[in-house]
Parts: sequence; structure tokens; C-alpha cells
Amino acid sequence: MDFSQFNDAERNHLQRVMEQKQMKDFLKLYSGLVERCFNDCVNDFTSKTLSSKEASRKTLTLDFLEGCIQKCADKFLKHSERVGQRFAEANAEMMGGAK
Amino acid sequence: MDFSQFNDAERNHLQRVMEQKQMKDFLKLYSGLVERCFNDCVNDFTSKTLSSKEASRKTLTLDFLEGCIQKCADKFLKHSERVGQRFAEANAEMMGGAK
Amino acid sequence: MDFSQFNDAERNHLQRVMEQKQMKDFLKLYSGLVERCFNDCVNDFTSKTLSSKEASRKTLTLDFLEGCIQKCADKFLKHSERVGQRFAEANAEMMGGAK
Amino acid sequence: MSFMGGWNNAANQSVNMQNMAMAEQELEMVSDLFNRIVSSCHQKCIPKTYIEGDLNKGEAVCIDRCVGKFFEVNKSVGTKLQQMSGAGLPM
Amino acid sequence: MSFMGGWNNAANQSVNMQNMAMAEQELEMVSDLFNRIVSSCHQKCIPKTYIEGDLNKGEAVCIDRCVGKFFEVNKSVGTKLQQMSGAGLPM
Amino acid sequence: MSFMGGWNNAANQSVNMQNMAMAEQELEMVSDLFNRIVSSCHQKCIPKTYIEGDLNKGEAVCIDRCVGKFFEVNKSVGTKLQQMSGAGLPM
Repeated sequence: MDFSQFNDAERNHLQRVMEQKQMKDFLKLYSGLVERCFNDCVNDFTSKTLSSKEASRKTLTLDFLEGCIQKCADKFLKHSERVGQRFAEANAEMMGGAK
Repeated sequence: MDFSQFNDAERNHLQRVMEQKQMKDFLKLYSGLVERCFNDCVNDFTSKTLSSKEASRKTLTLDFLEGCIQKCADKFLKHSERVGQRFAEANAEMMGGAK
Repeated sequence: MDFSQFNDAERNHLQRVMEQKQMKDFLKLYSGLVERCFNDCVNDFTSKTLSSKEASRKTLTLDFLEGCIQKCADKFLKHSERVGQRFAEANAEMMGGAK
Repeated sequence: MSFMGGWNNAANQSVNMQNMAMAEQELEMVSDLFNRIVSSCHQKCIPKTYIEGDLNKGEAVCIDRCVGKFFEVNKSVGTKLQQMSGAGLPM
Repeated sequence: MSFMGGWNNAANQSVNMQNMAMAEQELEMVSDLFNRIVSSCHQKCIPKTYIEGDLNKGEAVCIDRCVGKFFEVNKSVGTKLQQMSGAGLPM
Repeated sequence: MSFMGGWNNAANQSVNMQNMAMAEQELEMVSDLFNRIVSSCHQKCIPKTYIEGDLNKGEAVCIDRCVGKFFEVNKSVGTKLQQMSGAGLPM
């Protein structure tokens, strides 16, 4: 978006809007990740708690190498980051082309 | 949520917000139920109106024992209610553990 | 909706609300169409750009007769329009029956 | 003069915010219902092999019936929920 | 007098809009989480052949465990994201 | 002084609410597009068997092409809708 068309008061306003939006997007990423990884990894309801195949028991110690949930979460974050990079490039190109 | 941190004016405000939210959640439950039960139960478009297999003709007389739609709606409401009970327990536990 | 119950100021207000809503609905139609036709038509990621099977190269010249994306978009718009007609009829009937 | 009256009067009239909120919610519900029908009936009636851009006869008939049946289900479930709500059941 | 005090005082109290926005966002999150659990656990536990309107024993047990496991995943992922956020990683 | 000027001036400047609404809508559209691409390309490129937490080469290449093709479709459909809108067709 081209911000040069706005005065300072408007830029301040949009700044606040974008900060709120970022918070909302983060929460959306969070809840989307939980939903996706739960749906893909948890299919056994004969037990009460997550199995070691579903999730590593060492979650809280940053050991994110084992367990479907952890791999799914890791991969989803890397996926989002890569989409973000390509998206920014394609968006910049589109904006450049539109001028 | 811990409401003791708020003053009365704030509690009044949140009260109104929660009432609006409840109304919205009810409408969401309604439309989600319709969509789900329609998708699961209605698959025959050779006829113009719902078949007796799809839905009981006696809907308006509270006879909700026959027809896929009615069973689906009944079951969905009982499902939501049970999730609500477990959710409240798990949420209370989480809040207790966080203190 | 029955507008005769409202005064002019209220009708003006609702007019503005409906205009905003129409804009939002149009954007929703647009993004939904893109998502749907992308998911249904694009399944080959061995190439960088859309194949002729996926989309006609002549898109910008209004040639919407070839390519899965174009047919999907055309069909989706016609589908939405037809649903809109039946929806308006069913809605009018329901309103009439409610009086 | 009559059709101009609305705009002249409007400035002096008060807007009942509660009525407006209810009217907006009703608009929201109608639009939400429409979008759900578009989506469900597309899934039910339109095959994912796009051979042509037009709706064929079978698809058109399917759409008409699909919209009708969706309205039926919507009404039936609405009645059910109102009865439960009136009976004081938890929702 | 105590339980009436709230309404008498309210008029003179200021509403902290930032706190209110945060409280509203928390309500929104809890409600969003609930709706996602309803949807995921319905998909996991309720077969699409509706033989009866009641939940049978197996479905009820499945729902209980499904809610518990969803909370576990929610907590585990939340912890992970907080650690990354604290570590200054891009999100 | 120049970089402080913005904040000093801001108090005296009026905010054009219509422009702000349009700018907010544009932000909303970009963010909505991004979220849809994340979801579609995850479905197209990431198998549901999570053998490792990293993206492998094939997945990474698939993501890059998927984002590119999604932009192509988005642009092509946008052009189509604008032409129809300009031609006064009902939407």
C-alpha cells in the first residue's frame, strides 16, 4: 500500500489499525495451526491423553523433534514463513507493475 | 476470565458485550447445524421436497424421532452440550493451574 | 425486510450499511471464487506458470471459453446468480407466509 | 415533494440504535444464509470436472431443488430451536 | 446496599478502553476455541449415518477424550509459539 | 526535527474517514488473500504424514510455484470480474 498519500494523523491511525490486525492475524495463525495439527495427528480416542506418537512428552523442554503434533507445527510455521516471502515478492511485483 | 479486576462500569460494559456475543453464538450454532445436517442428510435432488428418509414430515409437531435431519440436529445439540461441559471443566482447571 | 417501520434517518443509515455490505459480499464472492477454482483446477506444480489446460493464455482478451479456471469461474458466477434468483423467491414466499 | 421529504426530515429524526442493530443483524443473517447455500449447493450440484462454462440442464434443476430443500431444513431446524428455547432448555 | 452499589457507582467510573478491548479479545478467543473443538470433535466422534438422535456410549467417551486432547494440543502449541515469540523469531 | 514533525502535526490534521475505511479494506483483502494462499498451498504441497519438521526440497519448490499460480488465478479472475462489472452485468 502507498502511504505517501496520507497525512500524519491518518498514518498514525493506520499504524494502530495495522497493530491490531497483526495481533488478530497472530491469533488466527495460532488457532489455525492447532486445528490443523489436531485434525491431522490425533485419531486415536481409546486413550485419555496424547500418545508419544501423537506428541512428544518433552514439549515443554523445547524438544520439538519427536511427535506428529510438533513436526506438524514446525512444518506449518516454516510453510507460512515461505509463503510470506513469496507473497511479499509477488505483491511488490504486482504493485510495481500497476504503477 | 477474572472479573474482580474491573470496576462496575467496566463490568456493565462487558456484560453487554457478552450478551451480544451469546446472541451471535446462538445464530452461529443455528446456521452451522443447518449446514452440517443438510450436507450429511440431503443427497437426492430428483425430488423437489425433502423425502421421509431425509426428514420427518411431522417436524412441526415436535416429532423429532424420525428422519435424518432430525436425528442429526438432536445429536449435534447433545454433542455441543457435552463439549460445553468438558470445555468448562478443562477451562476452569487451566485457570486454576495458572494462578 | 420490512422498511416501513423505520423513519427516514434510519432508512438512510440502513442504506449506507447495505452498500458497505454489498461491497463486502462482492469481495467475498471474488475471493471464494478464486479459492474454489484454484483448488479444483490447479494440481500440477511441476511448472511455474499455469498450463493451457489450467487456464487459457488469452484471459485478458475476454476469451473465457478455454481453460479449467475460466470455465470454473463462469460456471460459479452462473451458479451464484441462479441461487440468488431462487433465494429471492423462497425468501419472498417465506416473508409472505409470515405476515 | 413527497419523495424529497425523507431527506429533509432525516436530519431531525433520531436513529434508534437498538432497532438498527437488530436490522443489521437480520441483514447479516440473510447474507450468511445465502453464502452457505451457494457453497453447499455448489458442492452438491456442480461436478469438479469443468467441461463447459454454462450450467447444463441437470445442474440447473439440481440447484433449484437444492435451494428449496436448504430452505426447508433451515425452517425445520429454526422451529426446533425456537421450541427448545421457549421450553427453557439450555443452548 | 452492597449489591446495588455497582449500579450507583458505575456512572461516575471511567471505562478503560484498552482493558475492555483486551477482555473482549479474550472472550473472542475462548469462543473461537470452543467452536473449533465442537467442529473437530464432531468430525472425529460422530459418524455421518444418523441412526439415533441420542449420543451413544462410544460417542460420549470419544467426545470427552477429544476435548481433553484438543486442550493438550492447544496448550502445547501455545507454549511453543510463546517461546518462539520470546526468542524474537519472526512470526 | 523532521521525524518528530509527524506527531506534532497530527493533532491538527483531520482524518478522512472514507479514505481510512478504504485503506482498512485493502489491508483486510491482502491479509485475507495471504491466509487463503497459506491454506490452499498447505493442502496442495504438504503431505499429512509428518515425517520431519523441516520443509524438504520438493515441498519448498511446490510452495513457491503454488503461490505464483495462486496470484495468477487471482489476477485473471479479478480482471474477469472487473470486465463484467464494467459491462453492467449483475453480480
